[in-house]
Amino acid sequence: MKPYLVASQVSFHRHSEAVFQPVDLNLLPAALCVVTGANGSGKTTLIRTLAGILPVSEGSLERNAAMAFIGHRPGIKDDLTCIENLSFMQRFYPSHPTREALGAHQALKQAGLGCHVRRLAGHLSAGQRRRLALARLLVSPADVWLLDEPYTSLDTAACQWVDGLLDHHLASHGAAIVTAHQRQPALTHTIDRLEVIAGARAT
Amino acid sequence: MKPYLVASQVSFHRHSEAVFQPVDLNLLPAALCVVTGANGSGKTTLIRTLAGILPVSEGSLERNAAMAFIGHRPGIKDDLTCIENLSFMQRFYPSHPTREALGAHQALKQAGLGCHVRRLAGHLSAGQRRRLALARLLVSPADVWLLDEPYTSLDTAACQWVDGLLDHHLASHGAAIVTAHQRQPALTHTIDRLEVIAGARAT
Amino acid sequence: MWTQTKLAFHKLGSPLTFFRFAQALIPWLWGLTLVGLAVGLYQALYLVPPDYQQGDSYRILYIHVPAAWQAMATYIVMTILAVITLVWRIRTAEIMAMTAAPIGAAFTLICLVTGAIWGRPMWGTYWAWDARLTSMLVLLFIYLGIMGLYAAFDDRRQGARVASILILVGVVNIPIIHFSVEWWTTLHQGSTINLFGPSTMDPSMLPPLIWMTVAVKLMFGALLLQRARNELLEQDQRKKWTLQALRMSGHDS
Amino acid sequence: MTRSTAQPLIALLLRDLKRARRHGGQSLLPLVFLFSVVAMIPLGIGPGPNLLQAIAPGMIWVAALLSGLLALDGLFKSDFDDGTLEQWWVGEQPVVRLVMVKLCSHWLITALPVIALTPIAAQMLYLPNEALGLLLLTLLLGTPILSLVGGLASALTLGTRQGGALLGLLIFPLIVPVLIFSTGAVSAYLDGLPVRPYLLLLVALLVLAMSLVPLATAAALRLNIE
Amino acid sequence: MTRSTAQPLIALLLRDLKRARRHGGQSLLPLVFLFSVVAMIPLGIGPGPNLLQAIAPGMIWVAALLSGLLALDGLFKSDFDDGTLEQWWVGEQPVVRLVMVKLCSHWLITALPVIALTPIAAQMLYLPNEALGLLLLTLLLGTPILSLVGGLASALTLGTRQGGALLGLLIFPLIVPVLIFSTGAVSAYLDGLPVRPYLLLLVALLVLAMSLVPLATAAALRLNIE
Ligand code: HEM
Ligand SMILES: Nc1ncnc2c1ncn2[C@@H]1O[C@H](COP(=O)(O)OP(=O)(O)OP(=O)(O)O)[C@@H](O)[C@H]1O
Ligand SMILES: Nc1ncnc2c1ncn2[C@@H]1O[C@H](COP(=O)(O)OP(=O)(O)OP(=O)(O)O)[C@@H](O)[C@H]1O
Ligand SMILES: [Mg+2]
Ligand SMILES: [Mg+2]
Repeated sequence: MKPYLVASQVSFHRHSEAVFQPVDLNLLPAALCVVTGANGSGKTTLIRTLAGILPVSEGSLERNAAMAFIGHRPGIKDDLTCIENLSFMQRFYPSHPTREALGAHQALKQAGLGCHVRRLAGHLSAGQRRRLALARLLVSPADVWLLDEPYTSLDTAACQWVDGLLDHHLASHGAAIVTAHQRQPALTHTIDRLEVIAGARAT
Repeated sequence: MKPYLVASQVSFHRHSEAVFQPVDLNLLPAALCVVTGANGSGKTTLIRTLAGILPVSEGSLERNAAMAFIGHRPGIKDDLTCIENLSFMQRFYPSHPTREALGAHQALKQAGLGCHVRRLAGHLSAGQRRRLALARLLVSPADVWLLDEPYTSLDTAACQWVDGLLDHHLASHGAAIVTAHQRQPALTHTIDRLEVIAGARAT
Repeated sequence: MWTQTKLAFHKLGSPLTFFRFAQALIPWLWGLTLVGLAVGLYQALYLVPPDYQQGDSYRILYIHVPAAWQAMATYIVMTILAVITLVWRIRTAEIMAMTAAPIGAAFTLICLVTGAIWGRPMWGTYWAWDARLTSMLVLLFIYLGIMGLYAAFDDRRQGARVASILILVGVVNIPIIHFSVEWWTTLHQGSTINLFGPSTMDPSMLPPLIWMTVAVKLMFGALLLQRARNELLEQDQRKKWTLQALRMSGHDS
Repeated sequence: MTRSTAQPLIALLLRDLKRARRHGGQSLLPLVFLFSVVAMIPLGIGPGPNLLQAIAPGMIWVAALLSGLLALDGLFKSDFDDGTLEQWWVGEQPVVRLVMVKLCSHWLITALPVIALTPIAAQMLYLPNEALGLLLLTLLLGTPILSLVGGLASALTLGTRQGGALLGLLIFPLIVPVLIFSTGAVSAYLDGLPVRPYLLLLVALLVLAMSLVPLATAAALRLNIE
Repeated sequence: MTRSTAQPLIALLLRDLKRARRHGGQSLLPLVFLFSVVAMIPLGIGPGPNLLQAIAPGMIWVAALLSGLLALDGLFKSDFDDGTLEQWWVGEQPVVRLVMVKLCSHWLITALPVIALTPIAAQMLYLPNEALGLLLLTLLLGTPILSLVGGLASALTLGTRQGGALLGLLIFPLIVPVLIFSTGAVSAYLDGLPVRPYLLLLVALLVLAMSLVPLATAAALRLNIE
């Protein structure tokens, strides 16, 4: 099996110093990699580098799959309703042709926002916002999910929903890289771990 | 001992319907009340009502103490540095005269941001932002802390720091109301619990 | 005494009482309005002699002036309702204040249009930045602003309260409209009509004006109650009292 | 007001000024506008001093207006979005005072630069010196009204999504008179007519706005954060 | 471009237009400005048709400029703040295309309304019909340049870096020539002078801007995202 993502000694430099220490990673289909590390160690920076948002400063990165990245700020417009936001995401983010995609309404229902369809996203609670952001994974599926703290603000039910999504994704040969602080993914699949260590300067 | 906060059958209405079911609460000095409930059940709304930001629609609320409220959006300006943000908070938020207050630099050091003092807040990592927001409790202390999901994005060390803060606050006759989903406060003091249930309409 | 008034207030404020009250009053108001308009228009168009200077064109006064007065009176009514809204939070007052705005805007527009039409023969221009004309135009924009603001909120009650603040601020414009002709003597003429004392106007020209003014007031009352009633029914479609009210007035369903 | 109650107000003012200086653009843009207009108009209509004189007050006023409007968007919005605004009701500080500080900083950031550069622009447009004094007076009286009215409008529309459109609808009726009376005063002066009525009017509007608007703005903010 | 690659672009365009319609004000404000100027100028300087004619192109151009500038702030900023912008580099869509869509929507939102109402304003200012055609032509050629240059400026000023504001300022002088050539063309026409040189210049500027600016903007965005 060809890996979706191969990183060797990847690092990103800011102000000419490495933000995190060089990382090696080989992401195969059906693999889940959980990235851990202290606050400010560079998890978000790493995941953004892997996503292609930040340039690789050293090392080499090879990306062979369609990716979906959901960060701390997931691009939800407060002045659009839930369904408007999700339909936009559905059309804007490329949907992998061989994976099954849900309609926007169905995805909202799955995310537990069935009765908030026409509510402005700016009026959602913190957890509801995150659910909306994650619902994007259902409407425009990708091979590799890069999720930066997906469990933030979610209640128990929603955390289990995310676990289920991940399980299903891995079962259908998807792969994922997830950062997490407190709640860790609880899956039936095995999980790899990657510890990020801050670069030289940051302490 | 006079309670800091007495709420009886308090509720808040939006679109003429109660967001959460009426709440009774009697917050004594040295008490910690943890508010739980599903996403969208109204925890944030309740805590904002108790803080005086939202008007009480029904029931009565009596507040006898200086309060500090730290919500999902803690009022950090991205275009100011950490120290500028914190010094502003120090001067803007009233500091209770009988409680000991730290200087801004010291507070930043305690929050683990000692080497980011002059970094723009917009360049902080998610956990660092939350630490900065919480550092406000050190520079302008209040009797009652209202903390909406303080553990969000924090790593283990920072979570323990928050636990320590809470413990110390309670020991000096402060009180706190805290919402939490995944990580719960782990204190030496006893903890009250309050379950928020969504109002009639919301499901 | 105070608590009693407050109680009476809240009683009238309850949707069902208001509905009954409106239902009973509306037909009477419309009936009287029609009578007043008929008499007033007949007198204005046939009985009153032409002006020695302006000929027949001055007859537009009988629409212009009542409309102008009503545009301002509507605003004052709204101001009172806005105070009630903000202080006592009575829902029917909120709804009445908000439904009055389009009516006031309509009267303002009528005043502006008739004034402009009249201005052409009198002043040789449709429009000038005279103090009264400007302040009247401002009134129209304030009405539109109130309507727009109310409509911009998803929560009707929140919208009504925010718009009430605008109503209270905008009320300073009313004395400006009224006294502008005294403060700055420019194009528009000053007060010629004094209902409680000697007017500088020919006495024979006065009665139709009184008829028209009263009729317009009644029309406003009818329109306001009707619109408020409809709005209340629409907002409360699913409430218990709505069914009760509709059954009472013979709309079984 | 004791030192301890004034401190938060001063902190707020200084913070807003610091952020404005850091962004710069907001107060620079209107100045650029002013000078490009000043430079262009003679090209468009020929450099007749009389004509330029007649246009000068209008142009300078439009620049002031523009400056005020450009900054209005962020007046309460940024504090609202990041949660600073809701803190206003947690503390004991009367909100009206905080509103006044905000309006004050808005005026300092937007109106002051335009006023400061008006003498130069006036020179370039051949405005006589006495008329310049009058123009400055109208600016000093009128621009605070702009800030007050603008602040109220942006507070009223804070929680709505139609923000901008409504803002225009609410602001223009209240501001157009200020513009008309201010530029009217200068034209009247140039035509040798009395200017007192205009100035009295501006003073009256300013006093009215100062006494009413902060209260209304505070109430509007409160209702909008619900 | 196949259907599947065009879809995200269309989605982006439609979303921006929907949000603009919802906010409204940004395109309404300049129109209100245009018409209040059109209504006020005759008051200020007397209703002589010749004079009004001379001012008309300048006023309409200032309204267009204003409209463009007012909306510039939110062009990339809102997408940057909420994380939509960084997604541009995750997908396979070339960023230059997305930039062009953004600029396109900026032009549609800000310039189109002004252009659409220009005939009415021109009528009110006694501009002869043939000159109106020319004015519209300069607007059609010139306003895209405004959008392009403005977009570059806002991309450069995106980050919180302090140099940004300065760079933005350096860009604005680029806009002044557009204004001068456009209004110059109409004045030349009214004076019976040849207009071709002006138009050719505008075309040259447009072509230059179209070919260079989107690339530069994309590069600037990339740098600011880091
Ligand atoms: C668009 C133009 C006009 C507007 C906006 C306008 C507005 C008003 C308003 C608001 C009032 C009521 C004032 C008050 O009672 O406080 C009024 C009254 C009146 N208007 Fe006009 N008007 C206009 C044109 C004219 C013209 C052209 C004439 C005729 C020369 C005229 C004659 C009158 C008269 C006779 C009154 C009654 C004055 C009194 O006794 O109070 N108006 N107008
Ligand atoms: N401004 C608003 N307008 C309309 N509805 C709102 C608004 N703010 C919140 N809500 C709704 O009120 C309900 C309660 O929201 P609240 O933020 O209090 O939930 P919460 O318990 O804090 O949830 P979470 O655990 O996700 O933070 C939610 O259903 C939310 O969608
Ligand atoms: N734009 C920026 N400019 C300068 N420094 C930055 C910028 N963004 C992040 N940093 C710094 O880089 C380091 C790594 O940040 P990053 O967001 O990757 O941390 P993280 O591991 O995701 O932390 P957290 O657990 O708090 O989310 C931090 O010290 C942060 O302050
Ligand atoms: Mg992070
Ligand atoms: Mg919450």
